[in-house]
Amino acid sequence: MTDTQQPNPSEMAEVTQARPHRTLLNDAWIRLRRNRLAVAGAIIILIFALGAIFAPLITKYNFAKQDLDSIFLQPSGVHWLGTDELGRDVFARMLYGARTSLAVGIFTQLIVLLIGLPIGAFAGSKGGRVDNLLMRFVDIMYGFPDILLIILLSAVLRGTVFGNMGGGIFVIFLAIGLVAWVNVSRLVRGQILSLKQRDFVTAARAMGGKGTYITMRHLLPNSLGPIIVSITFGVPRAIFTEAALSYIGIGVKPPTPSWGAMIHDGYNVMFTAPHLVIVPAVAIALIMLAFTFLGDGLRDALDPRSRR
Amino acid sequence: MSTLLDVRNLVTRFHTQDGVVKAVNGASFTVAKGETIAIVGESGCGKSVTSLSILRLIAQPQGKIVSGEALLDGTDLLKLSTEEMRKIRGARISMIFQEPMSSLNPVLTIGRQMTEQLELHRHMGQQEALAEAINLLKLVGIPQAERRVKDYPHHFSGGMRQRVMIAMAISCKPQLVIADEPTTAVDVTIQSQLLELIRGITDEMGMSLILITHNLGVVARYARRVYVMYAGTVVEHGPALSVYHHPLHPYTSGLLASVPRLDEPRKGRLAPIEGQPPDMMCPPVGCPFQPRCAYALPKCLTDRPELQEMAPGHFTACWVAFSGETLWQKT
Amino acid sequence: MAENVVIEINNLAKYFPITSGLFFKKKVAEVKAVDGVSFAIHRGETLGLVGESGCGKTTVGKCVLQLYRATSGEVIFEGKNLCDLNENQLRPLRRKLQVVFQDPYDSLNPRFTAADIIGEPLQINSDIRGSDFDRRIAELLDIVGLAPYMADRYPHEFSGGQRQRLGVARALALQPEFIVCDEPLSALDVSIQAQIINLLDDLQDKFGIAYLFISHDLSVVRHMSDRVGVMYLGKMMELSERDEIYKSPLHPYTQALLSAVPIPDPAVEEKRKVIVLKGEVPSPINPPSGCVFHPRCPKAFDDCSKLIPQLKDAGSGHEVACLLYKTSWP
Amino acid sequence: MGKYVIRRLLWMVLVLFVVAFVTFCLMHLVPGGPWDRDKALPQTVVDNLNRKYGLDQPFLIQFKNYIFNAVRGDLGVSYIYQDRSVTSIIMGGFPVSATLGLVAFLIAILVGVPLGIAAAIKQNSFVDYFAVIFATIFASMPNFVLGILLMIIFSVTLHWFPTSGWGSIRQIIMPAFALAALPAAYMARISRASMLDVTRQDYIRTARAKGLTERVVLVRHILRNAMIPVITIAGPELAGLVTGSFIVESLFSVPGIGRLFVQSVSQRDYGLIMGTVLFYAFAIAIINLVVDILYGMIDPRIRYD
Repeated sequence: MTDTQQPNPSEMAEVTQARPHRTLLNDAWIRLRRNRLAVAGAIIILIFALGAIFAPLITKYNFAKQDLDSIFLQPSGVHWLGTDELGRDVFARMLYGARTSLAVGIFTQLIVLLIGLPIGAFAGSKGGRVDNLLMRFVDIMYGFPDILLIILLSAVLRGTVFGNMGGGIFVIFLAIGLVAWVNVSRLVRGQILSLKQRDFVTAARAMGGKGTYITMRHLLPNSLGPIIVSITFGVPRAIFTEAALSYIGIGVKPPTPSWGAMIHDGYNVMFTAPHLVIVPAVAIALIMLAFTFLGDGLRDALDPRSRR
Repeated sequence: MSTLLDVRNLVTRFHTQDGVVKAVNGASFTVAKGETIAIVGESGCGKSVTSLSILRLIAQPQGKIVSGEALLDGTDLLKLSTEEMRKIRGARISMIFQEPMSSLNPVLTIGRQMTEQLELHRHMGQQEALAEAINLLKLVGIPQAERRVKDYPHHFSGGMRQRVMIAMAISCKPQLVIADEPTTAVDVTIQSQLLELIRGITDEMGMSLILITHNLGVVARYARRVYVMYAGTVVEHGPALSVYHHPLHPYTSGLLASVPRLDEPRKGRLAPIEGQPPDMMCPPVGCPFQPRCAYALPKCLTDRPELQEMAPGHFTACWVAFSGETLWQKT
Repeated sequence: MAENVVIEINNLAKYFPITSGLFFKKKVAEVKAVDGVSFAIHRGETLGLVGESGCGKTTVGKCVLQLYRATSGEVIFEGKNLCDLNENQLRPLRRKLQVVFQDPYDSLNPRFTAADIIGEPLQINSDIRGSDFDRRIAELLDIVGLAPYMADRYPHEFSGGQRQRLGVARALALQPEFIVCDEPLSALDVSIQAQIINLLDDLQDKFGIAYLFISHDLSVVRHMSDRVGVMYLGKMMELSERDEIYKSPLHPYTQALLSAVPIPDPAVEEKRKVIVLKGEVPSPINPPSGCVFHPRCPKAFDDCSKLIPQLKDAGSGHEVACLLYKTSWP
Repeated sequence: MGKYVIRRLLWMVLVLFVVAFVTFCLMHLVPGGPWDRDKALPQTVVDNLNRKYGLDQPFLIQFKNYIFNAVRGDLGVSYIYQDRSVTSIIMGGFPVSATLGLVAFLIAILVGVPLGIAAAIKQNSFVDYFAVIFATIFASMPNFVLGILLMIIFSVTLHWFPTSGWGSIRQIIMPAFALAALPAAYMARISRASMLDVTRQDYIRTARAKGLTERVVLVRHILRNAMIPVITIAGPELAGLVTGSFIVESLFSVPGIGRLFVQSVSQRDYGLIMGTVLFYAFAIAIINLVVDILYGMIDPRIRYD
């Protein structure tokens, strides 16, 4: 009996019977596509994104062009969503506002990744005193009332070179990003600390893998799932924060269109022209809902617990 | 000896995302009053699901008992109302689970977890129940029981928690104790302590015991009769001595041959059972063991064998054995 | 005999600090996981290390491989004390020292294919690439009894036994001289265990690899090992040739362990008398004085709580650390 | 336990000190000064004002003076609301913010937790679907957007509640609900998930194997364990509600601290900014400490050392 040298027939049969050959990400993708809410969320996001990108092709109106002869118009064939107190087309403002919101959502998360990922990965993989120090720093960051810190930071940044870039939108990216990275770095660190205990990482060390190799090949790829989910949930939070800042008048500078600013402007005429606040309010709620659906779907799809 | 529990053709299934897991496919066994039987098999053979099905404790809503009977003193447990079934759990049949670390409620004291059952089934008052709980803890060998009754589970070691589980299981003097892999999670010296304790108490109190395990040695030491399960069914059962010395099923014989034994001269090579246990979402047709069986006949691939008595009290479900051939037996 | 030694462990100790503190951790106590363990392993030999959980056998394995840096003691390999080397100096030696883990689910990166897993040691330690690489993967798969077409499958597509074969193939990739097998069977079913045991046996015969075989299962250790060490609470209690230790165990702990293992034969069990040890393994943070086993020992006498027995040859190479034997007296 | 609280308090002091320092630095980096008006003040006036408030001194001295005074409960003066002390301004607004936050917190708990529990008990029923939809929609609805929608429905259209102001129950309902919706959704989600998780635990199977009635299993065994994660998140949620209501406050013209802060930032009122941030940081730290202690009471596995 030397059949350990040869794969025996029943073993082969067992593998051939097994489910079709897929990677984990493949599997997650299939589960995501089966999740109807996640797909709906993705479609809503896609529609908003297309609208934002191709806004000049979709509407002939300029978001900033005032027309004092036609203020407070109700929605009609000419102005699909009516006009505001300065006669600006609400539909155009909503489309261009989507640019601001989506840009804030995406760029803040880029900054969050850029800062949070390396710091979390560094703390987690180095461990020891570096990690301890960094985590104490994170604890202090959590001690701040975060929205107040964002407001303060944006006030500071307004005085720097970023102040006038893109109508003040860079200030918003930075202010939110500089506060929100803490969550991601803590998440990454936690992931890496628990992955470091896994035997496959020990095996890589036992065969002489260097620290950076292990981090890049084993630790980071396996923490990808939770990071993607966290980033997806971070987008609506950033959109919300931007809208809130613009709503209280310290967000992007006029005339850059922002849904928050639209609500701010419409607030005073709410009794006479409620559509001026309803349109941006619904838009914000819709895009946030879409990202939440997508985030939920991603989490279910990537969660290793749902597999066996 | 009269029969206490008679399980017939039990079928239990689990509906999961990926498909239906046919965990138990027509398992039958009996336990006499005061008797200890063992159910032995590898992971996924359905031995734990069988025991949980008897108490109707399988996970809802995925798990479903499809058919079968479980007669306790002639009453079919599977047909009782939920309320009637509840009165049997803990009072007439109790269970000891595998994982001592997770089987006790972390936020209640040991005392509370013991007294709730005494108050319910033995109608004791709070003080009386607490005193009884302390007695029981002493009985299972927990030092300083008066003090420890106020402790929480996380203050106890794995072995000690398992003693608490044993104390809880016997507290209402049930007719039957089911021990589901009670020592798999503990070390070998603790294993002997616990098994000796379980045997001592059940013997003394005249309780029946079902010992569920994958450890062939434990079965040999503690059970008089043994049921071997594979792929959700009993493939062989009989008196332990007969089953171990003259296995009538190639799976039993394969299992026995694949473990090294301390009392025999060291073998050059072990004789493993080749292949893998079946995927219970699509178990093989015919005899469930046929894909791994070295002796399979053409008939084994198509027809499922039923248990037949081949020697006094010794049953097997194997077409090869039915034909009178047991090539796997050592002379 | 001495020139045949592959790896030698002298007086190895590993203490884990227990830290406490809200902001900055300070050491409040120590877990003496391994406390003064010595042994040597010869070419092509298997040394079995048995003991209950918490006895330090896994820590010994990790210290030998320098996955934990020992608190004190030596690990001599190719004339060098590995404990003195830094990570860069160790790297060229690591290829000759490999490991197979307990949990075949945990020890394979779920995002790697079988080829990635088996090929990882080659990627890190060699220049083998391209078609040579593919050929080597196919060869390794064949050695451990898997089919070449499985190379691009992911771990979740394999069964437990097959995954453990992948783990073995990975350990073999660099043709090591020495493999630490850390409970390689305990996560597997009985019928699958025998497959892996035979595989490990065959590989030793074929490639002359030395194993440090760590397990809690005394029957399996007997089957696998040439020599056996018994550990308890960080200490080596007994160390001898396999047949010697199983036929005539000297240490009361070894005797109790052997008696606790039930034998799969009702006829044998009927006649056997079981030594049931009292109590449980004490905490390694605050181990008992004298002989660490004395509180549970059925044969303990007064001096056992005062004197620390030494692991010494009690005759014909059978080493034991117990005051019942004159040689162990300090 | 006592040692634990003391150490936590020491840590809190350190955090507050760092928060104060960082805020102080940031504040001084904000371009412009407190005396910027539409019409510029004469330089001599500015110098006098600076001297009066100690703004002519070196940065670190200013910070030191501020800390010394803050320890004694004096957070300095507001530069805008001339000569009113920051402490008195905050103490004037805090009861309003705290009341609003607490009412919202109670609504969130009383709506969210029972909904989550009911959904878990009747998994896959109508209640469950309703709870999941509720949780998803309100978890992604910004509070000021919800506030606006509430206003349009209940004030503009139905005229049930006033749009703004403070003092009567009718005035607290809309802002409280606008604030409570998101935490309620979150609580519902967490309690549902936690209930389902606990239900699957081995010790619940043990409880059932003992023959306990479903009601006892639920109340004694499941609920207590399931509430542990809910309490963990309740602390930060409460802190967030008591301190983070400024947008809703300004939307409904509620005279709380939040609204003051918005004004102080745009007018670079250093004293008020510092005071508000420090006060909020202090409130967050205290709430978290209390919750951590409560947490230890419910879960015997937590040890303070």
